Amino acid sequence: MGAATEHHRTAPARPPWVLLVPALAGLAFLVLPLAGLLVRAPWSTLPARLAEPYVLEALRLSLVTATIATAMSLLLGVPLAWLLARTDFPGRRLVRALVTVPLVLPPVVGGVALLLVLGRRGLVGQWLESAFGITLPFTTAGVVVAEAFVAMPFLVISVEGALRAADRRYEEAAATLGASRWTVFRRVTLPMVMPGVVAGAVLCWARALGEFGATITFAGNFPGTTRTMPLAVYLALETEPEAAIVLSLVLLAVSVVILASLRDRWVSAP
Amino acid sequence: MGAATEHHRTAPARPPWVLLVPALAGLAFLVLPLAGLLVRAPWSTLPARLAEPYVLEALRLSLVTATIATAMSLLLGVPLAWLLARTDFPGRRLVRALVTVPLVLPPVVGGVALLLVLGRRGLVGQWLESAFGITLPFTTAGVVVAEAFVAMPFLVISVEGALRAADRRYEEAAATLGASRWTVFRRVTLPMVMPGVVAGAVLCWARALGEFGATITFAGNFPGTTRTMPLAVYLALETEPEAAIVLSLVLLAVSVVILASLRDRWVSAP
Amino acid sequence: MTLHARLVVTRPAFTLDLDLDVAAGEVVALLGPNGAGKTTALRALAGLVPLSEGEIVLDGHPMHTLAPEQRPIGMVFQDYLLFPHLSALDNVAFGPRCQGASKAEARRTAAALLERVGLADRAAARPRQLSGGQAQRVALARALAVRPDLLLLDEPLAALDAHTRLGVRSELRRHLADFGGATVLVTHDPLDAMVLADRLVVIEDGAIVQQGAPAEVARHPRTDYVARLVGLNLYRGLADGPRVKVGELLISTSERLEGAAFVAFPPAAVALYRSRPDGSPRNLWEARIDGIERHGDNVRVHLEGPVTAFADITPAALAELDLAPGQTIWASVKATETHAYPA
Amino acid sequence: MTLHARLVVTRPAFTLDLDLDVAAGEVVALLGPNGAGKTTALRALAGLVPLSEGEIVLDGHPMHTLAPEQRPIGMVFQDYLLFPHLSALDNVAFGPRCQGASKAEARRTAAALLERVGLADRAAARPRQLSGGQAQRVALARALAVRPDLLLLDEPLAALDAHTRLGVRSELRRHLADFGGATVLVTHDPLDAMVLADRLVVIEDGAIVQQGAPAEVARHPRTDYVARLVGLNLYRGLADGPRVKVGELLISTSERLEGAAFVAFPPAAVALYRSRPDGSPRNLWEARIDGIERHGDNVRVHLEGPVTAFADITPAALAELDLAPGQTIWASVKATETHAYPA
Amino acid sequence: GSAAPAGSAAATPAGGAERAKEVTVFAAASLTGAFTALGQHFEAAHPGTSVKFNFGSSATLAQQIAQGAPADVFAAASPATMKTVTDASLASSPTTFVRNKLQIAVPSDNPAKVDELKDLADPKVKVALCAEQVPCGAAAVKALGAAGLKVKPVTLEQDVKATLTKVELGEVDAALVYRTDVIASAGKVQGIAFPEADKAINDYPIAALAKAPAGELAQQFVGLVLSPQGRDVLTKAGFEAP
Ligand SMILES: Nc1ncnc2c1ncn2[C@@H]1O[C@H](COP(=O)(O)OP(=O)(O)OP(=O)(O)O)[C@@H](O)[C@H]1O
Ligand SMILES: Nc1ncnc2c1ncn2[C@@H]1O[C@H](COP(=O)(O)OP(=O)(O)OP(=O)(O)O)[C@@H](O)[C@H]1O
Ligand SMILES: [Mg+2]
Ligand SMILES: [Mg+2]
Repeated sequence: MGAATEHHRTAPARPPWVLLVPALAGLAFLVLPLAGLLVRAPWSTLPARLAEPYVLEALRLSLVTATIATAMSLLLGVPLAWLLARTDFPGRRLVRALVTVPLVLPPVVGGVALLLVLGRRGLVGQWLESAFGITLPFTTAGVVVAEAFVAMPFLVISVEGALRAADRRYEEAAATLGASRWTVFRRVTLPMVMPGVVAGAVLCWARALGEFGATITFAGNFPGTTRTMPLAVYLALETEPEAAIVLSLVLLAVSVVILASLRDRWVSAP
Repeated sequence: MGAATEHHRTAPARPPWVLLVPALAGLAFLVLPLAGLLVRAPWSTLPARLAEPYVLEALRLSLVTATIATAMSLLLGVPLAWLLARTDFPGRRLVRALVTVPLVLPPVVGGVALLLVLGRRGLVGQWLESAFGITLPFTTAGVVVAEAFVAMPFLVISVEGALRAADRRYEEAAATLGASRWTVFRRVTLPMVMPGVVAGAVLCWARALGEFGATITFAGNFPGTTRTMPLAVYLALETEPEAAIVLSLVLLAVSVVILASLRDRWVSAP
Repeated sequence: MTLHARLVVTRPAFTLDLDLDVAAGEVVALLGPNGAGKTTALRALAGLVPLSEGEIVLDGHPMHTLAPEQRPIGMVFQDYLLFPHLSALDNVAFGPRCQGASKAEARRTAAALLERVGLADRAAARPRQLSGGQAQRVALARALAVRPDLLLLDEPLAALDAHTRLGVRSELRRHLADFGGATVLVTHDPLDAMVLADRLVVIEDGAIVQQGAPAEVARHPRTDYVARLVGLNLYRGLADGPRVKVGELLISTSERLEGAAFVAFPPAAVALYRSRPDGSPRNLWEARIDGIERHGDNVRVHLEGPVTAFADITPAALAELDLAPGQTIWASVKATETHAYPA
Repeated sequence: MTLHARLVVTRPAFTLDLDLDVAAGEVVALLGPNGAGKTTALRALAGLVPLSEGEIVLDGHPMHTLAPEQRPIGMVFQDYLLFPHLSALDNVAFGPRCQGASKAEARRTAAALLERVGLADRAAARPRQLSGGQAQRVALARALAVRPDLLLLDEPLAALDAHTRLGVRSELRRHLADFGGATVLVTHDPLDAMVLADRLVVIEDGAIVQQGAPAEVARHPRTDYVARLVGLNLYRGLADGPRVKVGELLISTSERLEGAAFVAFPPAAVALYRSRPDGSPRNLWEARIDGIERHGDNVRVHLEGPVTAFADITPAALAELDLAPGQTIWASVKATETHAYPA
Repeated sequence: GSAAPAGSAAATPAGGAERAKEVTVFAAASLTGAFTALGQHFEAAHPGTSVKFNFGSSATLAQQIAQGAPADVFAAASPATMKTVTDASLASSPTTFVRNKLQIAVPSDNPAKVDELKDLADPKVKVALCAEQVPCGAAAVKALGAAGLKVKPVTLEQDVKATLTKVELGEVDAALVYRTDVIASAGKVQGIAFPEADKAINDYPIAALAKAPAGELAQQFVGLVLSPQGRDVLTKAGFEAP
């Protein structure tokens, strides 16, 4: 009975069927359409299409703007999540619901809304232009703004969820050690909810990377400055669906590689 | 010195500026465009437009499909998140990155991918039709599928973040009490990460509610069966942009009211 | 650094109402049964639980209006609450960093403190890699590192092994003697309380039931809880000269008192007999054995009867008397072994 | 329900290697300094830490191949780990529910157990609303509720107050006597170990250093840790008839031995003198006072010199001798008070 | 419009063909207004039938038809998208039923004082064009080519409505859009016709699909669109007869 060979694993760790079956079904559901794209992809012409300079240009622009938009969302969104989860003010529930507005707004309408506020004749944009000479539409900065507008709520809401699930007694312990609320946030709260922040940042980055409607409406579509991959894909879809699939696959491949290589590193820390 | 009136509050609880300023900036950024829409909205004709039956129809369809899509995402997505966070299998990092695919994929391409797989001539759809007589495209069920495809990753990733942040020792304690992994999941893990699940469900619901590209591509745009609010908004933009704003505002108002009234109830439990 | 506090905390099923004065350099031990409100009192002092009423004045300055981080306190929590993402060293360095020390400086302070609690070699470990006792020692070091004016310790030695406990206890004493601040210490261990505290405050159900110097409290317990804590049998009765009437029983004592009084005697002073003895002890009663347990080298017998009492006897005596739970027996105490004092 | 286990757990800076046999109905107390590996051993038995090597056989069936939830165990964790989202009652009812009891049945079992640990009135409270001691009692009830074959207790009484401790301890003893399973108990409290355990297993640094019946271990400690635990001074030396050579010092003993031997004597047996005395004690040495602390009603003096020792003296003697740390002094022990045994 | 109650409509348009008579029309989004009106005419003329519309981008609709969508009629905004359907032998002999002509659209206050095509070449004038891949973009390239002008737009929009929105909101000073769009904007933008527009006319083809579940009715709907009554509705919306 010694089972000498089995010493090194204690728990057989087989996931229960009742979880495994829906999990695999869910996975298949999310991944199968990708398989459809792969099957349809015009593999023979793929190298030629990839070599076209506008692909690299659009890809670079997409990655850069999505990353900047994510950074901006982290900067503004994490404090906002903290405010919603850790302070109590009248109307907090309403404010929290308002944060989800950009999620629900059809992206094109979101773009129109951004134009109404930040456009040349917008409420704030008007003043930005006359005071600072800044115009956002039709610029790369505009792309970042549109992407951040659409993607930030994902970050805010998932970080808020993580903050609510965190054990607040560690924050109390930090306060008794003389830590100001800012220090508590920076040195205790944030590191403890890091997996939640990373999850939110991933959502935010991916959403920004795939963002189309608000970007084209607010920032327009010009090669080199505002034509991101999704815009290139959409236009390719109009004339040569094959090319659209190739572009989508490029975007996917790059984002999957980036996410697969980065995430475990961030997540494993705490 | 007695400060007799101040007895009942101990900590003055003023949030630090370094958090408050970016939080308010973030909030303004997310909410101001909404203000822009409100300013532009054609208030005088609003009641008349709202009375049109197609508005109510589209709204009802949007709410129903988004809710079913969220339920479906919960059913499949929470187990998937658990699988990613709690088990170890070769290629887990890749699988986790693949889950983000529908986020990055421009929704229209997502719709094409769904057609390629679940369409009448698709890889799986063909078989679904011949074996069960089920066709998904251009049906209300197709709307649910398109919305779930686009929205489920939000749920999966934010729940996975919450699971990673949770203290696993409680799960160990449950195991010593004889709880199977499924019982541990159901009675310990899930209640403890409930805020994360709620946050994920909110993201998922809101994203499904605002979903446009994949829906119009996979499910088409038929009044009554597949024309959700975002599709109605798109069509209104073609004919009367004012109406588009009204429709967007209706969608927003309803979702904000629903979220504001539901969330605290769910979140306050644990 | 004198602390003067009146702490009132109201909860649905529990009310804490406490006057607490701690002089500069004094160590007050808060004792009491589980759920008496000791942790609640410490948390109120730290500002983690709002006062329903009352005030906290440290050295003449009201402190109850300050946020926890503005109070000059150091606190050790009952379940440690070490930051899971920081190493032991960085946990200890956290406080000094918050007080503006440079990183290097804070780490130096922390390393010295870890050294003192005997954990220099575990400095790099994360809390989850520490054993329970190690974690508590790190928590202690973390609280000491902020050089507080008011030190709040919730069972700081509970998880330590006998050996370490001795060392940390002396270290703690030395540290407490060093700084002029006030210390409030919660403990269940009478020995810790006796060694570390200048004064004991015993609370039960949110209110003070007894306080005083350790020896005084030990000698004159006023509640069952305190009596058990110091290992005495205690009764409250009505004294009439050299006798105290406790329920049905008249207990002869060596003191002469009038009116309400306590009588106490150690379990070792109780002698047991199978049949009614015929000797000098004046206090004799029939009792039923409710339980028997080992107690150190001796055996502790729980007695039910006109009074509830413990008797400590040797294992040899146990074997000889052939006692078993449920049996009826005679118990006696010499009057000279009892100690009576006014209630 | 006999447990036979060989537990080997290898960590970067620590190795546990333990043979543990517990007979049916036997209670084994695992003692050892902080970080010795007690919790690790319990977690290995529970299957929460994988064995690097070894086996766990319960009643002839290998158990180390089973998942934790398949092992017939009950466990109390050092930091309780009560489910924060369940009431105290539902925490206790959790195990029975997992074993297939109906909701009502499980709650009835749970209510009965809460009653037993004296928490019937806190049944509806969430863990965060419980005091530390209350939480630990709920954890105890939760582990007992699964009627395990192997009960694993990590300091089950540490947070209990003296009064409750007495009750829970007797209750625990009764419960342990009731079921035929094996029990492994980790504790720092020698009293708990003596009262509850049939056998002590002392581990240090991952390995067993001594085991045996409590009285035997108490009488013949084999390491410093054990000696301190039971309150003795202990030395290892070379015996030559009635003397044992410990470092520089020759200690006369009442036993006659040859070869490696231990000598032990209680701190109370050490007498202190300001100047070299001229009397019968054969064992006399000059020592430096390293520390003085109260110890119960007495005072414990720490001595450095050819051997390190503790001496317990009365406060009166302390005052008379006017001792202070750093002072040099003479210490003596009568040969009849020492106790030598082979190492 | 043709709102059948949601419940009964859950049967796909294909399944409903025999029971209720139903025509499913896939039409370019720019036809939304005109075709909705035509649908009502058709239902009035054929009692007991209903017309269901699927409006979207022509390319998307073509994709859907290629993937087996149960469509009866396809009305595209460009011959190219119709070609993908005919190439797959899903329809034959499409007919051009309307044409659309470009105009210069400027904000109602015309801040850049644009009044002819060559003003767009001024680098100080912010111009929006449709992307080359969509019909209005292709037409714009043709028109500008015909005029021999080099215009540097600030954006190449994905469809004509997005281009128009930019003008409406004053984000650009001018754009090239269809006449129909200028009319639909109900005075929020000013349209300026220019002669080179005739060199860049966009044809809208329509066809009944080969495997149309509605069979005969599909042809009848195409007939209505091509009829004088249909032309009338379409010209009112700003389209030109072919
Ligand atoms: N957050 C809370 N909400 C409601 N009741 C609480 C809360 N925290 C503690 N209590 C209750 O208040 C009483 C006092 O608790 P407290 O933690 O102060 O006891 P304690 O003296 O520290 O006990 P222990 O020695 O067991 O740690 C207890 O009855 C406890 O159940
Ligand atoms: N997860 C871990 N990773 C690395 N080292 C660990 C881990 N857990 C414990 N250790 C180390 O292993 C050793 C044994 O720890 P263990 O918790 O078993 O001690 P213990 O005997 O229970 O001590 P205590 O009485 O203080 O609870 C300690 O040195 C501890 O620091
Ligand atoms: Mg407490
Ligand atoms: Mg331990």
